[in-house]
Amino acid sequence: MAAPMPVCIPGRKLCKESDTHLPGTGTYTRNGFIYSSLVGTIRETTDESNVKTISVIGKENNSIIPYIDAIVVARVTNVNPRFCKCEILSVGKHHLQDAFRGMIRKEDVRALDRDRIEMHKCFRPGDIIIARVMSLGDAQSYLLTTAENELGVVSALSESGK
Amino acid sequence: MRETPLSNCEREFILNNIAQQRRLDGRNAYDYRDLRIAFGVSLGCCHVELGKTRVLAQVSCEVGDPKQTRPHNGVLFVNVELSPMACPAYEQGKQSEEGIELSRLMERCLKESRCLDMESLCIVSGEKAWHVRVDIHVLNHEGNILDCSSIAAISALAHFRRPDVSVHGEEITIHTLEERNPVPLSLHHMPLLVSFTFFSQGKYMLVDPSLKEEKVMEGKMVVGMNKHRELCTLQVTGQMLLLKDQVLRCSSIAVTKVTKITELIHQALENDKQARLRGDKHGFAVLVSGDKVTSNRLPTTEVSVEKTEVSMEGQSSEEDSEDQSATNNGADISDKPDESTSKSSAVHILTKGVGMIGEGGPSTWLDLPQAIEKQQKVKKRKHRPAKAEEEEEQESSEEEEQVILK
Amino acid sequence: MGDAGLSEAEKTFILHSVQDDFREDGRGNEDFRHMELETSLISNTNGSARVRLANTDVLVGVKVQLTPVDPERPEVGRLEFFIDCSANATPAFEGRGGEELGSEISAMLTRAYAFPGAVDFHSLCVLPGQQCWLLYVDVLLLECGGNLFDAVSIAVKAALFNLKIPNVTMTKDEGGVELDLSDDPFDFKRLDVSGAPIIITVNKIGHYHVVDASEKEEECSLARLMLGVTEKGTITAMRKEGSGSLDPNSISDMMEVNTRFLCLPGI
Amino acid sequence: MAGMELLSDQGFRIDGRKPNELRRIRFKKGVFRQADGSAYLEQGNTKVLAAVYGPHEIRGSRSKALHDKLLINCQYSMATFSTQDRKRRPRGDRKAQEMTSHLKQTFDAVVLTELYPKVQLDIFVEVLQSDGGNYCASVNAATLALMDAGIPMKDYVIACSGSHLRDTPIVDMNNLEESSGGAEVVMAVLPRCEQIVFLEMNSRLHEDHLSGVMDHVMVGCKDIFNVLNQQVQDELCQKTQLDKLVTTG
Amino acid sequence: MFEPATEAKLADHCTLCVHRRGILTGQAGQYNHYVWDKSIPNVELSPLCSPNFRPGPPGEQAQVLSQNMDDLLKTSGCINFEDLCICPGKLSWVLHISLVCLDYDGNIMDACVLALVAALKNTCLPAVTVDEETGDIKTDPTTHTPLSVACCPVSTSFIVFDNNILLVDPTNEEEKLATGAVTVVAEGSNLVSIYKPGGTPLRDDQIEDCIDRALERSLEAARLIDDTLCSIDR
Amino acid sequence: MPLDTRRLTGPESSQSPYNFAPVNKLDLTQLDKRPDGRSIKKLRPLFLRTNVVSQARGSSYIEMNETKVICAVYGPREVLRREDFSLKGQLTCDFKFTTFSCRQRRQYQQDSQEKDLSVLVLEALEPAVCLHKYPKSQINIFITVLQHDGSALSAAITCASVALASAGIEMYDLVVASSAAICGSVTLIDPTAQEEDALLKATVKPDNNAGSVTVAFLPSLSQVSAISSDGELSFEILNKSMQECVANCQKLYPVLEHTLVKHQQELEAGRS
Amino acid sequence: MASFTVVKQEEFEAQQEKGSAHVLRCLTSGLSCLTRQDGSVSLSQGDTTSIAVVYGPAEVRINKEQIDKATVEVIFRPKVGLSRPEHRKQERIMRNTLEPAIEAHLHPRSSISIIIQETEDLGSNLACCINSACLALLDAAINMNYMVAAVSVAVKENEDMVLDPSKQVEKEAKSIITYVFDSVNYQIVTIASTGSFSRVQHMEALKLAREASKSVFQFYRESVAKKLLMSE
Repeated sequence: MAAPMPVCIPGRKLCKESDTHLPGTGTYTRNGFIYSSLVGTIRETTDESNVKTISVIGKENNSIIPYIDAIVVARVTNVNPRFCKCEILSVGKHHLQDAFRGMIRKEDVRALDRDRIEMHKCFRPGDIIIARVMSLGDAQSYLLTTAENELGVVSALSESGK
Repeated sequence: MRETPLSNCEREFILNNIAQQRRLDGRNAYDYRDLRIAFGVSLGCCHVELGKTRVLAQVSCEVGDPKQTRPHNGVLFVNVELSPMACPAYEQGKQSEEGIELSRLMERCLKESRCLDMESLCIVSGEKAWHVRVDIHVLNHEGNILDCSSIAAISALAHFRRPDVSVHGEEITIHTLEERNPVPLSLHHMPLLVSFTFFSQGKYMLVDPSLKEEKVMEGKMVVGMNKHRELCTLQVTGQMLLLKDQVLRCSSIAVTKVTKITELIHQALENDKQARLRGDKHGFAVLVSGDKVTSNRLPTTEVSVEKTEVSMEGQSSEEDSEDQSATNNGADISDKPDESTSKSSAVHILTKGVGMIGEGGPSTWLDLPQAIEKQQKVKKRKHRPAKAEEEEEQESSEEEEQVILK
Repeated sequence: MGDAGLSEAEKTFILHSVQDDFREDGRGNEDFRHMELETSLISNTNGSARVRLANTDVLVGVKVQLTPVDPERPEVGRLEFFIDCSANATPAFEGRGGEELGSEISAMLTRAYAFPGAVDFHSLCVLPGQQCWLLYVDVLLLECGGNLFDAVSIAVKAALFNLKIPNVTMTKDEGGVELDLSDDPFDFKRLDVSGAPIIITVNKIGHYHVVDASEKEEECSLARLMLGVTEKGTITAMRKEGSGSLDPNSISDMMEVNTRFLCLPGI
Repeated sequence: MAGMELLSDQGFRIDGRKPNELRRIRFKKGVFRQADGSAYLEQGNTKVLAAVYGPHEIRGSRSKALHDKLLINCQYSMATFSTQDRKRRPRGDRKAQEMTSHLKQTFDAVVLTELYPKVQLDIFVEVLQSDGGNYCASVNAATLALMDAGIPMKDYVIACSGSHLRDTPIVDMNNLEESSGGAEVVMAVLPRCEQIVFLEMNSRLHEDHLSGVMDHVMVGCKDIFNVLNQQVQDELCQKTQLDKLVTTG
Repeated sequence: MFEPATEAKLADHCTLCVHRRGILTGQAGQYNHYVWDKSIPNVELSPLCSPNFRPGPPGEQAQVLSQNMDDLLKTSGCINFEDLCICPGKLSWVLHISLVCLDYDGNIMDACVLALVAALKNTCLPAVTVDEETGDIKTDPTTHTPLSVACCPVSTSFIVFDNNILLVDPTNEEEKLATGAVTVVAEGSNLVSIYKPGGTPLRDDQIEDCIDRALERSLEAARLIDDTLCSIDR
Repeated sequence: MPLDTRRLTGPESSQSPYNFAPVNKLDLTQLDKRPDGRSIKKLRPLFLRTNVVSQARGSSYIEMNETKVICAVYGPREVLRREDFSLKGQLTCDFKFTTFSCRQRRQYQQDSQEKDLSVLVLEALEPAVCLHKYPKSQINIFITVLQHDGSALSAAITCASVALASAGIEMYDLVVASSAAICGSVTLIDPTAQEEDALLKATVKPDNNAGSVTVAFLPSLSQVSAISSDGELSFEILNKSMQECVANCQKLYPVLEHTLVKHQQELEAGRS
Repeated sequence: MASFTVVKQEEFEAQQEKGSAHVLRCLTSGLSCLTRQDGSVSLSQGDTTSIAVVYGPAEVRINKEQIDKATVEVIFRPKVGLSRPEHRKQERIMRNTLEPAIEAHLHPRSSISIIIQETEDLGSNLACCINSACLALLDAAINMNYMVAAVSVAVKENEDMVLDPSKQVEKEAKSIITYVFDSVNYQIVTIASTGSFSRVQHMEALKLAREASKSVFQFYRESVAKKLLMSE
C-alpha cells in the first residue's frame, strides 16, 4: 500500500450516512452517521455509480467466525449413514484459533442423484474437506454443504492410514 | 464405560432358579461365599476376599484439631471410593448414587454405632486430637461389596496401631514406631453389615448376593449388627414393599451370620499376630504367592555389573560415541545450544532488574513493571502523549468531534 | 433472573403500559405492590423475618456467633450475608443453579451494609481485639416474582430489627477472660437498625423509570439502577445492572426517583 | 444414662408428651403460586416446605429419561439457619444427598410412575426449621404437595420415627431425643396396607426390642395419616361445595 | 510493601514468580514428624496465558509442575529450611510461592525454575521479635534480612522430535509435535534431577549429550541471575 | 486431609507478617498532600500497551504506578454447553487477583469479591460490544491483577476494553473507567489502596460522607455503561463525583486512542 | 515356599543395610487375579506390592475421543487419602511411559485405561507400579511395540549403590533414581530422580539398572508363558 491510510478506533465518527456514502464492514450507523467499530484503517471503495462504501479493515480482513456462504476448511470427525460431523478449522483465509463444529447432511453431500449417496463412501474420519456454510444450524453445529464442483474432500489417508 | 446389561433370558433364568431355591454358584439361600481375610505388612491394612469380590481397607491417622462441637473427641473419617478398578461402570472422581449410599452406610455402621472409643483419641482436650481415617478401596466387584467392605473396615481398625503420644504441659511429643510400641485403637464392639436381597415382590430372599443376583434383585435390606445381637444399622433400599415379619426374619438370620464372621476376624487377627511374633512372612506378598496357577515367582536375583572404573571408561567411550552420533546424523543435535554456548556467555543487562541471555533478542515483555519504572526513556516516550492530551484536552475532544472523511 | 420468555408482542404491550403510566397490574410506574411482613417465626434463629411482595417470597434468619476479631479491624463486629435460592422457587435453581444470583444479591447487600453507620458495629464487639459477634444473615428465596433485591433488603432489615443478641458476662481469671452467654431467653439486647439501608431498584423501560418491577417487566428493561438508601436519604451503594447503558442525566433522574422512596426504609 | 431425663418416672417425655403421643401437626396445601403443587407442614417445631414441579420434559441430558416410567427427581435441602448451630451449606453434603436418595426411593415406590413415561417430576423439599424427624416431616409434606399437584399415587405415604427408652417404645422423636444417642427407627409406610416403603435405623438397639418399636411406629404413622386425611377430606368437601355454588350460580 | 517479584522470559514465554511470606503461628511445627512444609510453591496456568487452559482448579500439567517445583526446593537444598525458623517449635516463616504464567509459549519448566530461583534470591524477610512472656509477635517491615540461597539450580529442557532429533528450549508448537521430553536440572557440576517422563526411548549418548549441555547452560543462567540481581540496588 | 487436593497446601494457621507490624494511620479528612505526592484532583500516570500475551487473540497491560493489570481476550469460540446457546454472541469475564497482589494473601479460588467484580466488568463492557455480530459463539475475557494499589476495577475495565479492541472484536465504542474516593468534603481522584482502606477505617461522623465511586464511560457515545459506589454518600456529592469521574474518563480516552493507533500501525508495518 | 522367601528377605534387608547391594528383591506376579477386568495383575517386589488392571480397547468418552488412535489413560490410586499433585506426577510419568509402548493406532476412537492401585509401599513403589502396569497390559493382550521394565537405584550418603531399595534405605539415601527401559534394545524410556547426584553415579546406576531390567523382562516372559501354558 502507498500512503498509510488514517487509522481509526471503535466509536470514531467517520462520516454522514447518505445515498452516496454507505456503511461497509467494520462500521455501524447511529442516528445518521457512520461510525467505526474496529481498530483499523479506513478504506472507501467507489463503484461505477459513484457510490462510496466506507469500511474499516482491522487485523483480519474477513470475518473471524463462520458465516453463511463462507467457504470453510474442515476435518471430518465421524460419519454415520444420515450425516457426518466435522470440525471447522478455518474460514476463508482466516485460521480459527479453536474449531467450530459443523455437520454435513446426507442430502447436502452432492448435487446429483442425492438419493443414492452412501455417507461412508464419501467421507472417512480424518478427511480434510472444503465446504460452504449453508446455515448457522442448531445449538450444536453449523450446517455445511459440499454440493458444488469445487467443494469436497481435498486430502485423505488410505485405509492403512499411510 | 457403561455396564453391559443383563439379557432378559439370563434374568429369567436366574429368577427361575431362585424360585426353585437354587443359586448359580450352588449355594443355599442363606450361605455366604467363602471368606478370606489377610493383613498387610503395614499396620491397619486389611484385604478381604468374599468369593471373587475383593476389598482393600487401610486405616491411617494424623494429628489435627478436634471438632468445635466435640472438643473432647477424636475424629473418624470413612472414605469409600468406587473407582473403575472395581468395575468398568464406575467413574473416577465423581461419586455415583451407589457410592454415596455405600459410604453413608459405612459411616453409619462405624461412626453412629460408636464402635470406636472417640474420647481415647483426644490428645489435648479442645486443641489436638487424632484424626483416624479409613480408606476403603473396592478392587473387584462381584457382588455384595457392602458386606465385604464392612468386614475389611472393622478388621483393619482392629489391626491398626497408632503412634504413642505423651503430653508434658505444652509439649506434645509423638513417638515414632521405633521409640515406643504403637497402641491399638479401643473398639467397643465390631458392627458388621449383612445385606439381604429380595426377589419377586419380596417372596424370595438371599444372603450375600452375587453380582448377577444384585442385577436382578428388586430391593435390598441391610442389617448392621454386632455379636451382642445389637442392631447398629437398618436400611431398606430399592422399590419394594416389605412387611414387618420379613424384617424380623432378616435380623434373626443376621445374628448367626455376624457371630460366625466375627469369630473369623478374630482368628485372622490372631494368626497375623503370631506370624509377626515368629518373624514369619506376612503381608500381601503371601497373597500373591507363586502357588496359584496364573502366578509366577522370580527368586531374589543377584545382578552382576562391572565395577565403577569400568563404567568410567564406559563414560569416555560414550563420549566419543556421542561425537560420532553428532557427526553421522547431523540433525541429531540441533545447533541451537551450540550457538547459545558460543556467544551467549555475555549477559546483557537491559535495565536494573532486567537481564537477558541467549537467542531471540529482547521479548515483547521488555517494558514491564520493573523495566518500566526504571527505564526512564521508554517511559517518557510512553507517557508524553498521555500528558499532552491531558493538558489540552478540550482540543483533543473537539478533534474527536471533527469528521475525518467528507 | 427474568426468564419469563416473553414474546415481542408482550414486550411492546408492557412498554406501552409503562408509557401511559398504567401497568398491567393497574399500578402507576412509581407504585409498589402489596407487601406482607412478619417477624420472629424461626425459633432456632436469633432473629427472623419473612417478606412477601406479591409473588416474591423471602425468608431471612439471623444467627449470631462469637468469633475472633478480624485482625484488620479489631474493634468491630461483622456481618455476613448468604443468599440461598431454594429450588422451590424454580427448578432452575436446583443444585448450584441459584448460586450466581445468590452471590450477586449478597454482594449488593454486603456493599450496602459496608459503611460504619449501617448498624452499630462497635456494639457487636464483645472484647476489643479478641472476640466479637459475627452475624450470619441467611436469606432463603422461596419464590421469585420480580424485584428480589428490594424484597430481600427489606426482609434483612426487618430480621436485624427483630434480632435478639444474648448478653455476655465477662469474668477475668488468670488464663485470660472467661466469656459466658446468658441462656435466659429474656436477657438480650437489640440492635439499632435505624441506619440500615434498603435497596431500591429503578428499572429503565423504554424512556421511563419504573420501581418494583414484576418479573415480566424486568425482562423488558435493559438497564436498572440499584441504590441502597437510608432513612437519612444518604446513598450507601449504587450499581447499574443489566446489559444496557445509561446517559449521565438519566442516572440522576433515576436517583431522584429513588430518593422519593425514602419513606420506605422506616418500616 | 441418657434415658433417665428423657423419660420421667411418671412416664412423661422431655417435652411432656406420653410415649406414644405425637407432636402437633399443622399443614397448608398450595402455598406457592408458581409451583404445580406445594405444601407447608409443621410437626411440633419441625417446619418443612415442599414443592412439586411437573410432570414436565426432562431437564438437562436426555439420557436420564426412563423409557417406561416417570423419572422422579428430588432435592432435599435445609435452610442454613434451620438447625441449632448454623449449617455452612444448605445442600450437597453427604447427609443431604443420602436424604435426597431416600426421598426418591420412597416416592418411586408409591407414585404410579408407569403412567408418565419419558418425563420428569421434581420434588423439592426445604426444611425451614429442624427439631427432629426431618425425614418424616419431609415425606409427609411431599405427599401433600403431590396431592396438591394431582399426581396419582398408590396411597398416602406416611413416615414416622420411633425409639426405645427404658423398655418403653416412643414415637415421633424430637431433636433432643434424637441427639441423645439412643436408637432411632424411621419408617415410611402405606398406612392402609401396613406395607413398609422405607426403613432405617441408627445407633444401637437390641434385636429383641425391634419388633415392639416397629409396632408403635406403625401406629404412629396411622395416627398421622388420620390427621392429614381428615383435613384433606374436609378441604375437598368445602371446595366441591364451592364449585357447586359456582356452577349453579 | 512490595513482594519480591521476578519474571523469567524465554523468548515469548513469561512467568511471574512472587513470594508471599507468611508467619506460621501456632505449634504445628512442634510435632517432630508432623512438621508442615515451609515452602509451598504453586504454579498457576491460568486461562489468561493460553487457550489450552480452562478456568477452574489447576489441571494435570499445573499440578505436576507445582510438584516438580516442590521436589526441587526440597531436594536441591538451595534453601536451608532451618533458616526459616524464627522460634523453634513455635514460630517459623512460610514461603508461599506463586508462579503465575502470563504467556505460555512452551518450555514452562525452565521458565518456572529460573523464576523460582531468582525470586528466592531476592526474597527479604522483615525482622521479627517475639516477646518472651506475653508471646506477642512484632514485625518491623523497615528492616529486611535477605534469604540465604545456597545454590542456584538451573533446568534445561529438551524435546525429542521425530524420535531422534533433540531440541533445546522448545516452543509451544514444538512441544505439541514432540514425541518425548527430557529435563535436566543441574547445579554447578551436580545433577539435581533428570526428568524424562516416558516418550520415545533414547540412547545413553543422547542423555549424556543433554547432561553436557545442561551443565554448560547452568553456569550461564546462574551468571544471568546474579548479574541481573546485582543490577538492582537494594 | 487437605481440602484442595489439586494444589500444594500449607498450614492454615499461617498469617501475614503485616498483621504484627505497627499500622500507620492516614487521616483523609485533613490531608494537604497525598502520600504519593499527587494533588487531590490528579490522575496517576497511565501506561498502556497491547499484544502482551502472544497466545491470546487480543491482550493488553495497564499500569497506574503500582496498580498493574493484565488482560487477555480469547474467542470468538463456540459455546460448548447446549444450555447457554443463543443466537446472540456472549461475553464472559473472569476477574482474578493474584495471591500476592494485595496486602493480605489471597486465595487461589475466586472469592465473592472477585465474582462481584467480574460481573461489574462484564456489565461495563457488554453495552460496548457488537455481540449480534458473533452468533452462537462466545468471547472470553480474562483479567488478572498482578498488583493492586487502588482503583483496580477501573483499571481492569479500561484494560479489558483495549484488549477487546486490539483483538479486532467489533465495538460501538471503547470503555474508559475512572474512580474517586470521597471522604467528608475532599474527593480524591484515582485513590491508591492505602487511601482506599484508610477510607474504610475512617471514623467519620454519621452525617458525613465516606465512600468511593467507579464510573465506566463510553466517550464518543457519551453513555455510562457502569456505575458503582460504596460507603455512605449524600445524593448531591455522589452526583458531583460521578460527573468528575466522567470528566476524567474523557481525559484518559486519548491515551487509549494513542495506544491502539500505535498498535495498528505496528500491525501494518508487520504486514507490508 | 514361604520359609524360602523369609530367609532371603532377611538376608536381603541386611545386605542392603550394610552397603552396596546389587540384588533385585524377589518378584511375584499373579496374572488375571481379578475377574471384572480385561487384564489384571498383582505384582510384589519383595514386600512392595501393587495391583494393576487394564480395560480396553473399549468405548471412549466422546470428549476424549481421538479419531486416529486409542486414548490411553492411567489412573494411579494411592492407598491413603485422595490423590494429590505428587500422585499426578507419578500418573503422568506412568502414562507417558506406557503410551508409546502401546500400539494405540490399531484401536482408533477407543479407550485403553490402566488403573494402578498401590497396596503396599515398602520401597521402589514407582518401579513396582510401572512393572505391574506393563504386565497387566500383557495380560490384557494389548498390542505393544515393546515391553517396559522399571528399576530403581538408591545412592547412599556414602556413595554406595543399592538396587531396588527398601523403604528404610530410601529414607536414608542421598538420592533415588528410577529408570525404565524398553525390551527391544534396552534404551532409556524414563528417568525420574529425587535428590542430587553426580553424572558418574548416574552412569553407574544406569548400568546397574539396565542389567537388572534384563532379569525383569525374563520374569515377564516366564509369567506370561506360564499363564498361556495353564490356559491350554
